[in-house]
Amino acid sequence: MTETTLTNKGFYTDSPRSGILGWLLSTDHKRIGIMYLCCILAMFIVAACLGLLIRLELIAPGVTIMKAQTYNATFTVHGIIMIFLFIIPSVPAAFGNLVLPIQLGARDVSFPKVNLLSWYCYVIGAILAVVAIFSGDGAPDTGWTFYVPFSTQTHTNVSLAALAAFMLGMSSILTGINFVTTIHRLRAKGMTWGRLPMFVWSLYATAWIQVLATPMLGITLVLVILERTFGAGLFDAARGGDPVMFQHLFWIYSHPAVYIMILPGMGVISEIIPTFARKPLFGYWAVAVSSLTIAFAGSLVWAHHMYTSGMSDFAILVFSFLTFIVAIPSAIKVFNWITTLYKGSIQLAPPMLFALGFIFNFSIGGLGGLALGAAAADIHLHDTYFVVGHFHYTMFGGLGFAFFAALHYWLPKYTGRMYNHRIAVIAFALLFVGFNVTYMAMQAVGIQGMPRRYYDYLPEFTTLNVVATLGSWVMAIGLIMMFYNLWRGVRKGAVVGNNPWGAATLEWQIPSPPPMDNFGPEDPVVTKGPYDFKGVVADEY
Amino acid sequence: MNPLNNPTAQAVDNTLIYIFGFSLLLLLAITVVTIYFVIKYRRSKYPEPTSDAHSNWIIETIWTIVPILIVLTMFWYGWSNYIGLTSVPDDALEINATARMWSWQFEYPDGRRTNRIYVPVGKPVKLNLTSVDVLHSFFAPAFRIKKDTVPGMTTYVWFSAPETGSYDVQCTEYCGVGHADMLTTIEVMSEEDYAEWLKGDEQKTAEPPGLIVLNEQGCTGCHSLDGSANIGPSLFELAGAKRQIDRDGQTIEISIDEAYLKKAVREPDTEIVSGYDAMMPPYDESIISNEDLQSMVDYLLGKAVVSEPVLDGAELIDNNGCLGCHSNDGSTGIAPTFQGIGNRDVTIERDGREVTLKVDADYLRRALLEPDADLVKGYPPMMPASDYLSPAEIDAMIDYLLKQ
Amino acid sequence: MSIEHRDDTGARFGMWLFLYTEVILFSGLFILYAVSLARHPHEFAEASHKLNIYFGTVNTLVLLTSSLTIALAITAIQRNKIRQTIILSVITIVLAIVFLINKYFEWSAEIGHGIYPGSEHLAEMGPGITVFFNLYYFTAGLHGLHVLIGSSLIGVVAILVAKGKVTSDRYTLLENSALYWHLVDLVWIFLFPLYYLIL
Amino acid sequence: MSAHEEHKHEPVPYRTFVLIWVALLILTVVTVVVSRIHLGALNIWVALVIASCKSSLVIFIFMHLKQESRLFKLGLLTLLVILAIFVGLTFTDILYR
Ligand code: HEA
Ligand code: HEA
Ligand code: CUA
Ligand SMILES: [Cu+2]
Repeated sequence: MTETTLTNKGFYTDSPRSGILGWLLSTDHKRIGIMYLCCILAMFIVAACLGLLIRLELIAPGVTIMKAQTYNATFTVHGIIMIFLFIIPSVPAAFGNLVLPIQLGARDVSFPKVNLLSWYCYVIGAILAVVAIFSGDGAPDTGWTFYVPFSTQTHTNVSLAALAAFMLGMSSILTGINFVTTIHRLRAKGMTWGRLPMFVWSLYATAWIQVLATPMLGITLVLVILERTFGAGLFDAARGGDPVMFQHLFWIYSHPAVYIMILPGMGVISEIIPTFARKPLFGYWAVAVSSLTIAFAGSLVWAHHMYTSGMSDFAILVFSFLTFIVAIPSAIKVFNWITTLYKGSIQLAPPMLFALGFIFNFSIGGLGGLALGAAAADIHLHDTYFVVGHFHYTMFGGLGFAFFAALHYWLPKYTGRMYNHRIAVIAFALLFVGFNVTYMAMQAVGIQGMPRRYYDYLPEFTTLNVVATLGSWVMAIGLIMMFYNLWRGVRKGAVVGNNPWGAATLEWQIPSPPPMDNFGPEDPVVTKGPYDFKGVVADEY
Repeated sequence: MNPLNNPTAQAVDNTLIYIFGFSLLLLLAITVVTIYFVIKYRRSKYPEPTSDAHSNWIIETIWTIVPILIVLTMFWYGWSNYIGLTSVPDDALEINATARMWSWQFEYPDGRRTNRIYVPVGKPVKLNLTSVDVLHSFFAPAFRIKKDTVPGMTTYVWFSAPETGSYDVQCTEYCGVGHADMLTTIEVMSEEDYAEWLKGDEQKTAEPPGLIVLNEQGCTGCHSLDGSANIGPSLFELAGAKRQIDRDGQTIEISIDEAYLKKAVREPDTEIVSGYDAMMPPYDESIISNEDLQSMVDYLLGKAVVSEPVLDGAELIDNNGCLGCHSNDGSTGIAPTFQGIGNRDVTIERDGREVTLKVDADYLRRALLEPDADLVKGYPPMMPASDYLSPAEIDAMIDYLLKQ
Repeated sequence: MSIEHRDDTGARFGMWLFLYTEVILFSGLFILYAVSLARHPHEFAEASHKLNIYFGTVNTLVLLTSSLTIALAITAIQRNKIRQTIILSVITIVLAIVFLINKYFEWSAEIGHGIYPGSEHLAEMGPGITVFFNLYYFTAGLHGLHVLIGSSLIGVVAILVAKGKVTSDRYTLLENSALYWHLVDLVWIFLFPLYYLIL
Repeated sequence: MSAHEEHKHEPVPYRTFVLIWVALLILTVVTVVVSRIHLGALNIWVALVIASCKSSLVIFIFMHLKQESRLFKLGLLTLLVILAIFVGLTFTDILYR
């Protein structure tokens, strides 16, 4: 630690066990959070580079840098890592663990040991995933959706990958159980439901989905493994099974999963916007309830991924209808965020920039979702690059940006140091521009009819693919810049006080980085709402 | 997506335009308002917020109701147009499409198999889709139609092309290595060309009278002419063939001759080929005249001057989608190339050990019928067995390949 | 020094949440069952006749009784009757073992008849029946696994009770393993009629 | 909201448990008997109804749900609703295909 030295090192130093074991065996939510954060970032970088490779292959028709089989493995691994190892645990497991208990005024989650266990499940899952790539007869090549009958026939290492996803689901479930219980049982005195920060609300909704949806993925993957080992034929038409049933079971989890991905992001945004507008979140209850509605309605729409699968037209009618209903709560959130800005005192600090970027990208992604939700439109768009564009807009432009916003917002709290704002802004600009170029081009080429999961494409799609690839490079530069800047900030940024942003939730009233027991000897007592900024001043840094 | 004036494309485009239009408006509104607020209420101008309004039930209900209305219109528009994609005109020409790794096969009402779709202009076409292995999906962007092909299930799409031309078809359900190469086209022809094309193959098979009788009488409904099994015994290469038959109680072996055949037609139940049930109706003169019977028998015994339907190996290989994996030009992609296969040695893996042998007819036959038995070294076992082909067709293919 | 903080209700609630996940896990198989039943009702009826109803019924009674004993064990520990608690838990475990032995005989009988996932005899019996038996084996197998886990859990807790680690005012562990055991029972309550009894 | 206002349940008397157990046994016998009478499609529904009765006995008495706070009961309700949705919506496909 050079120049301005940090006097208190909070939970980094005062731990019962010192050294590496002090981390690996720690049941402290902050340390577990940090461990999650490191793994998740590593995973993101790996998968992101795979994304770059995908784009490189697609810079021109025909085989450019890899053959078909390699390409299939690449996007499969890219998808599996991004979904199960990056985006699903990203905000809940990393920032949820870091922030949630403190925001509640608790000293830890309800089941600290279970919390550690869930981290180990994550690590085991990650290891299995990596092993699956480099062992057996080749990396899985099923796409992250594991559709049967292909997944039961291919000779690649699908079973192991499925097992990995199973462990990761386990980890996600344990986190969910922990959060629901914590939010119900460990709120500090005076922390009424009406005073919960919106981040907590969104994690609460998320946790319920994690508990009630994830096991379905578990059993589905187990069935795939059994199919491959016994050839039971539960999904094999020739033996009285039904391939479409697999898709039902898979999406029963995987659609709600997309809300596991986005809800925590929305929570982050709902924290950042009020802070940097110094104004209470507009329509607190509307936003809180809309999180719960999304969580619930999200479990009603899974088959909108199956319009062309050969399922009944009646089902298409029902699911298309429900799909549009689920858009409403998201719309409400967007409107409330924007109104919060009205007559505020807005500071465009890096976290705020990412938050605004989130709103823009997520709106595009979500509105694209509406096109996909409409029966007729989806017939054309299904499994084209429009879908790829849609989910990158929602997952990367949505949750990804929210995750970066959270990094810029909370890292100073948990490291006690501030990164360089100018570089952060430039990085954001590059990332934002590059992002939109890349995925706008993908959506466009999708509308033209380019199917996804193609290593080779018809010549008429070339231009837009080149654009997308160039965009991904801009994005890459932006990202590298951002990571570099954050890293430098963590190492030797200016030391910050308790509350650099002038935020009103509990975590900003304790030292940064927080001490091991969060609040010192006696438990905190909450007397005001989470966005009541009267008398809150930002400390200089 | 070049806007086409064909019914299915219009149905989809209407929906797309409506939803994208609305989305664009909403997005613009949101973005503009946000930017306006961010600039107007920047902290340098307003160090403190000038209002702490934190809820207002009226506007909140408004912007709950409005989106509901908007999305409901979108939903209805999407659904009502979807109906158009499912309701096939009655006069539609029906073609059966079979997807397999990694090629398409289309079967016409007259039983002709092709690997492209040839249709007359302006005529509604209904494709009945199915798959023999994994999921595939039939996607014709120009017509905005897409439907998965599911093993053990028949799905369908329909379209109608107002202009002649060639339109791309892509596979949009991930199905393995060949997924991106599983392309074909819809060839829309003018009425005349289509009529020509239909005749096209008939000239090839100048049908001998005997065969015509067989077809007229519907014999071929139960008896195949190419050796493939069916309800009744096949009529493939009967001349002098030996058969086990049940004659009054005991099974005896006879060699097929004219007398036997005639008896089998006039009074089938007296001599039944072992293993088959007595179910064939007797055909007397009133149904099949003696001349016809004679020509039929001649044909079956190969006496008639038969211009056998020439089976073109090259065409078979093309139509059965072999080229989805095997190349003709020496490039090895998913599978070994056909170039020079006729005279080259292959190293194969037979139960673990590596064997090198010369390519010959029975090697090729094995490769076609039980591909996984002898795998060419370095290639994954993924080729489907071609046992759905008749022996005649297999022979034709092998001959062709050996000539390479 | 992460603050261990005692909250029995919380612990129980967490356990219930975990049970929910277990229910969903099994529900996947039950959904498949429902769908397949809708598609081949006759084959299913035929196949279920091949299952031995006596094994099924006996096992049902065994599990119900074990549920009773473990429930009684809770009352016992609440009343601070340590010996009774241990005895009751042990009985529960014994019953669990009886259940598994039963299953063993039942399955070996069926496997003897060449009925097991992936067997060609099963394949010959035609689509619907294959599905029925595969589902039956997977569901019952998963359930058997839970019986194993549950009983060993109870075993551990029983030991803790003996050691005085689990006492009349700190018995959440026992309560939670009991809850888990009841779940095992619940699953069987549905599994039994659906697989053994449908005509 | 901390451990101190932790209220212990009254121990449930042995008698209650035994009675419930008897009830469960009887219900089991009933299902078996009923299933031997041919009711066609009705059989499955009868079986399910009885099974539901049995499980609610187990849940409310054996598992002490009766004594737990409202939160627990709401949780269970949520679970059941979700399950109903999963099954119900799946059948919008299966039944109309
Ligand atoms: C974070 C993840 C995430 C999120 C939040 C969403 C959100 C939505 N998604 Fe998306 N989706 C995915 C991730 C996500 N999706 C993934 C990964 C896939 C592909 C999986 C695969 O096949 O590999 C997918 C695929 C997918 C499909 C299937 C496409 C296909 O394969 O054919 C559909 C179809 O209905 C769909 C719909 C929607 C809808 C309606 C929403 C809605 O929730 C969106 C709601 C948001 C808004 C509506 C915008 C914000 C509101 C406003 C701007 C105000 C104005 C709005 C109104 C007036 C309505 N998504
Ligand atoms: C959160 C989820 C997420 C994210 C962030 C991304 C990020 C990216 N993805 Fe995505 N992608 C998926 C989830 C995601 N993806 C999923 C689920 C699929 C479906 C898979 C399937 O079909 O089964 C998919 C599929 C997919 C496809 C379609 C493949 C196909 O169907 O044929 C493509 C094609 O362009 C693509 C590209 C990219 C690109 C270019 C990025 C880029 O945005 C990545 C940006 C990052 C970089 C450009 C690298 C920056 C460099 C670093 C961060 C290193 C820094 C180093 C130090 C700090 C030392 N992805
Ligand atoms: Cu066939 Cu993709
Ligand atoms: Cu979805």
